[in-house]
Amino acid sequence: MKRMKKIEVVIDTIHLEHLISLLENRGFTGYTVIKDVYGKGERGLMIGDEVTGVFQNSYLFTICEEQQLNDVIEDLRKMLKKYGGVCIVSDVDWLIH
Amino acid sequence: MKRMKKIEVVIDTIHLEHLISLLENRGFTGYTVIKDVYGKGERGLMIGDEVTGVFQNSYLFTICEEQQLNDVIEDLRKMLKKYGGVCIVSDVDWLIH
Amino acid sequence: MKRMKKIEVVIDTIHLEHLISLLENRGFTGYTVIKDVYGKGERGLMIGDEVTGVFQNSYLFTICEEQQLNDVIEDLRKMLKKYGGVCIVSDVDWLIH
Amino acid sequence: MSLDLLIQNVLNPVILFFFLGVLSIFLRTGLEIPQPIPKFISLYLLMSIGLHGGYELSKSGLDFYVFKVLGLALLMAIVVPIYSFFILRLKVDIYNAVAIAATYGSISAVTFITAVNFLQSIGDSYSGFMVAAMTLMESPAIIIGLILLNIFAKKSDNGNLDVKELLRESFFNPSVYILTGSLLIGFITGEKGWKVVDPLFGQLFKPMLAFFLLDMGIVAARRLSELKKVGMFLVAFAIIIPIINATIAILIASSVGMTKGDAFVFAVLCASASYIAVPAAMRLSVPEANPSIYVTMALALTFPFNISVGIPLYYWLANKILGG
Amino acid sequence: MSLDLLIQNVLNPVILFFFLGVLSIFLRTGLEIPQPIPKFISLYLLMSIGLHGGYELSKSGLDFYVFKVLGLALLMAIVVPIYSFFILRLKVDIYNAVAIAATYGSISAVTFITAVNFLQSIGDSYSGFMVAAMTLMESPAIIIGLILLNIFAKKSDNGNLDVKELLRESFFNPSVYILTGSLLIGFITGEKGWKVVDPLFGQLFKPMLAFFLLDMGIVAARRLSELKKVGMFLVAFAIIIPIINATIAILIASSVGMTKGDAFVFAVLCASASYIAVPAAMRLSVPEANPSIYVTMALALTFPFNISVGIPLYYWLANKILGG
Amino acid sequence: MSLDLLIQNVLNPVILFFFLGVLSIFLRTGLEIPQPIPKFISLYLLMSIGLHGGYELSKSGLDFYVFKVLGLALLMAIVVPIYSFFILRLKVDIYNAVAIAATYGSISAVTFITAVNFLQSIGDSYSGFMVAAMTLMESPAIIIGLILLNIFAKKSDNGNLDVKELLRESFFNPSVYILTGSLLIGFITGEKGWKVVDPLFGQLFKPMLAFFLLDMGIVAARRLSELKKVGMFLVAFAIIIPIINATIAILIASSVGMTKGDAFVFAVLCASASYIAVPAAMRLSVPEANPSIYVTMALALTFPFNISVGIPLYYWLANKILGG
Ligand SMILES: Nc1ncnc2c1ncn2[C@@H]1O[C@H](COP(=O)(O)O)[C@@H](O)[C@H]1O
Ligand SMILES: Nc1ncnc2c1ncn2[C@@H]1O[C@H](COP(=O)(O)O)[C@@H](O)[C@H]1O
Ligand SMILES: Nc1ncnc2c1ncn2[C@@H]1O[C@H](COP(=O)(O)O)[C@@H](O)[C@H]1O
Ligand code: NA
Ligand code: NA
Ligand code: NA
Repeated sequence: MKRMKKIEVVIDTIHLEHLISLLENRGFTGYTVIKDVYGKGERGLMIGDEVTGVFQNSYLFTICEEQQLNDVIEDLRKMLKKYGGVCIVSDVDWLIH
Repeated sequence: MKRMKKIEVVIDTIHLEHLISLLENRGFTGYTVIKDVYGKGERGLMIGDEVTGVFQNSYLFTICEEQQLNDVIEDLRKMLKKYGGVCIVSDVDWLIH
Repeated sequence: MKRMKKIEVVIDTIHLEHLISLLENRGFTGYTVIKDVYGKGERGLMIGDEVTGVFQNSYLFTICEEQQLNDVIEDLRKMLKKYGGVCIVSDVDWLIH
Repeated sequence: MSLDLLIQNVLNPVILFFFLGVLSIFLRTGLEIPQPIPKFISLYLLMSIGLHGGYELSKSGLDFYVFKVLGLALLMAIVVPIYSFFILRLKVDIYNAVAIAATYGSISAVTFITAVNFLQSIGDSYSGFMVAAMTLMESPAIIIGLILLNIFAKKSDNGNLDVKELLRESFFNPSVYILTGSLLIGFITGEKGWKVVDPLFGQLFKPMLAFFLLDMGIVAARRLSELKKVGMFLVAFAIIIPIINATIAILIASSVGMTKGDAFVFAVLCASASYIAVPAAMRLSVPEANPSIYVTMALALTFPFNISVGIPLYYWLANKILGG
Repeated sequence: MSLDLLIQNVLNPVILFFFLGVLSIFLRTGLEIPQPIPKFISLYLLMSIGLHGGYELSKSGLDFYVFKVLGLALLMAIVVPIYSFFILRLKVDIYNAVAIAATYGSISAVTFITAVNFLQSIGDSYSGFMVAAMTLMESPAIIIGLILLNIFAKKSDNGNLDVKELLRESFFNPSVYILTGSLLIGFITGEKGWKVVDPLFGQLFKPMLAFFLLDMGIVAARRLSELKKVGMFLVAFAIIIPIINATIAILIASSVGMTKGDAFVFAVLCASASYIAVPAAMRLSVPEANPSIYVTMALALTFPFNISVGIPLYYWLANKILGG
Repeated sequence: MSLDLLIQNVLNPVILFFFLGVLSIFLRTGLEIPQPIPKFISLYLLMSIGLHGGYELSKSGLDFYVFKVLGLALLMAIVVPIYSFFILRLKVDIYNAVAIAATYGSISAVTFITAVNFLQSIGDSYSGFMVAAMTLMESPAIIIGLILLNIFAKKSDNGNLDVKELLRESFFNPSVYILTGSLLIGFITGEKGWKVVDPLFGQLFKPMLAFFLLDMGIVAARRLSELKKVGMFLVAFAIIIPIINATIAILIASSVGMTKGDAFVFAVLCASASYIAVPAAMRLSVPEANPSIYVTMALALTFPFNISVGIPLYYWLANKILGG
């Protein structure tokens, strides 16, 4: 097993594509997405089942090296500042296979 | 980045509203919910796709200060005791934006 | 609260049943599943909304004792080697109720 | 019971799809109708019977006969859970007894629909306002159940029962609401309204039911694996109490002069058990009861029994007692 | 306005289901049409009007009258967001003014559909190519909004506006695309094609609309809790600007000799506000604006106003101005 | 091939919606039919053809001609994957060769449906039991594939092949099960049953297909980005092998005296490739093969080729060989 970082982001579904391109541009090769989750934060309730499609969140996590985290963190901060959302980082052990 | 606590709860979808009001009453301002997950625990299989709507779980997580965690933990324990479900807590770094 | 291990696995939905039987055979009594997530990894994009049902992932997590983790880890590694997917392990505190 | 009726009931694409669903689980084919399609079809079916019932009511109007039948429906919805509770207490703890009694005191809309479908296929008819009777019978059992619980359970943490919230949840649950609402809309807009909605809510009704029963077959058969948790006493209860309820219903119906078709439908309502509205309410207000027991009984035993054997049986009974 | 028209509009199952949805939220019944069913019905409705419009167009052909009306539609789609913007700037910051102006400059397809439904129910008619006018009016307001933003906002981080991407997102958003596509398919395949698709896209259209409006009622009423964020000025704007836009539209229509039915539909288009395509675009390109404001205005105020009071009002106006 | 046939096939709303879906991906409109709607429509289509086939069969009955054709169908389902495998081994590793061979040995129900739709639109007919032939042709290729694998692959970890589980998964997969089941229900309930289900499963069939093909267009075009993984040899294979299979099928059909309509449908079945049942089975039992290759070939190359050019081509061939 290898010590890695897990980055978790909740962001508007409408900005998910931006987030993914940001990660791919920084050389992230893997991620997992759960679409259409809902929640509440500074910008109020994201109802999730709107016909408008505007009040929906997505949840993404990616497992990466500490170095990759450091590379991307400032851009992530900027993105969240502009669009809202939440990002947390934690330590995990990755099962090498 | 700031050291925070991540609380994760799996609970019957039917009791999700209770859980959310509990959190909101304790001053939690943010959470994310994934509806209609399924699973297995002490009370058997939650099939998830029942037409009855009775055998469905939801998954909620919230990022909070350690103090908030301590405030809510006993009520959470009582709720899980009554309704079943599972709750875990871990350490995360929150990306301030 | 009790210190436990959280195992998270992302695997093809088509192999999810295998994963669950593996866990159940090893005496795991609880798990939670989120079906039909999507993502990207070594084997390319899992689009998630295919009519074929072949390019879909599922996400499973289970909270267990350290001992249980050790019992299952080698079989998990073999399974991921054969079928692809990702597995991470982390420390969590379990709220006893 | 004439075998003819049984065969006529079963040799119907709608019922056959139910059994196709059941068989699918035994053969482990992995066939499923993905959510939320079944929830959507269920909503559709409720809207359809509401609209159609309201339309029929707008044609026939309200008279004494209507109110008499509605009164009886209410009566049975109150009485059934009470006697069921005392029968159940012979073997079952108080929480499960309450939940099961409430389950059988309420009704199953899909069983009702299947019965109506059967009635039409053999060329018989019933009154449109029976939909109102059904709506009326959905909620009272929940209230009765919780009253029984408050009387007989020791007052530990049931004391903080929020009565107002409870009434709201009993009477404004989604099924009751959409049924009542569609009934009213059908009634208000009458013939003209029905013409607008008929192509979807009238013409497609039966084949949509076939679709839904396919799913019900899958869901019911999946539940069968939980049967060991239910136990012999409750398995017997799940088959016998519907027959008792139906018989009582037909006897009452005969004594007050209901038509044969209405008596039959009334019997089906009394015989059926709820697996949507009541379980949801019980899960919230009696979490101590085990849903694997009451849902399995209603869904995997009583429902299949009713739509295959029960419906022709009750029709045969109605025929015997009210005269062909 | 004649009360008759209002009642005729409201006593329609399609509209009543909208109010059933609204009431459901106030009674907290928990009724919902689970996603993605509403998205699917919304797609269905767009395909239906596209196909039907295309078919009608294939019968009538293209002539000067058609191009004149399309030109006017385009004009209003450009002018409305501009004057709306300056009215809004009296009280609202620049970002929200842009987003709201774009919202009201664009159109709501479901309002259009409801208007057409109303027209048919009172036995009046309109030209099939009005669907093309609607399609044409969906996107320009987005562009106008962003031009206004670029002119009036200080050039901080809006500088890096990707114009090409923006045009693509304005003109190839899902609604515009499926409308245009279905219109073309309906036009190309004509009578023969319409026969193929009619059983689903023609016959079931109205009852499907009833279904969809039930959901819209739920969604709109849920938004009402956000009304305090909107404020009195914008509440008034959400009711008054549609009436103004409709009146202007009818005056223009009258001056160029449009038929009464077409003038009415044109007025409805100008009066309606977008709650799908434009909010999605604004969310992407003007993240500083608050969607709780512009979506709530379009969805919880203007939409219900239009389908209940607005439609009969605009029809009455068209009648007055263009002569019975 | 007469250009007329090609145009007649393409100028059909059903096919045009497929291309609308394809174009949508190139224009990046973001249009999608959200899951699980496409899965549901796919289930609906299978039930429809099953029920209709069963009904037709109940009218025509079973005779020697029927069994002859079913036998030939079975034969082709066994032979096609074998010769495909050896052609593929010229360039492709054993795992992918197995998976691709199984894919092309099996059939695509939607291609079948599109062919039937084409046949009806030009006023020709086919025998109802061809649905049974299709059902029969779905699974054998999976078994053949795994037998080939067991013979030619080195016996590493394929040794622990669970034969019983495999047979179950081949023959009781959801598609085969629902097709067979609906066929039987249609057969048993005959005319009377068909009347019950016709409004949904008969009348709405073609426009539902339009809907589904819109989604197929989106899904197929999305796969096109994977084409570089497929490589020239396999791209050619995906176009040429269907033509070969169809030609062989028509020659056989002609030699045993099948009707022109049946021969055409038989050719389409042989020419089509599976993108649902077989990929799922291969994913489970040959995880070494790359699904991006075999799914892309079936979905993004063979399927579009067949429904646009293939179908009129095979019809033209059948006409040539079996005489107009
Ligand atoms: N403290 C939190 N814990 C968990 N999820 C959160 C938290 N704060 C925000 N979120 C999620 O992030 C989304 C956007 O947050 P915000 O931009 O603050 O409105 C919310 O809708 C939630 O789903
Ligand atoms: N050990 C565990 N790991 C992950 N999820 C669990 C675990 N135990 C229970 N759960 C989840 O919590 C739900 C309720 O648990 P229970 O009340 O124990 O039946 C289950 O259906 C699972 O989804
Ligand atoms: N680094 C990662 N972080 C998060 N999820 C991943 C990562 N790598 C792979 N996954 C997930 O695991 C699935 C299978 O991975 P793979 O077998 O590498 O293609 C992917 O489709 C992703 O959903
Ligand atoms: Na009952
Ligand atoms: Na407008
Ligand atoms: Na084939």
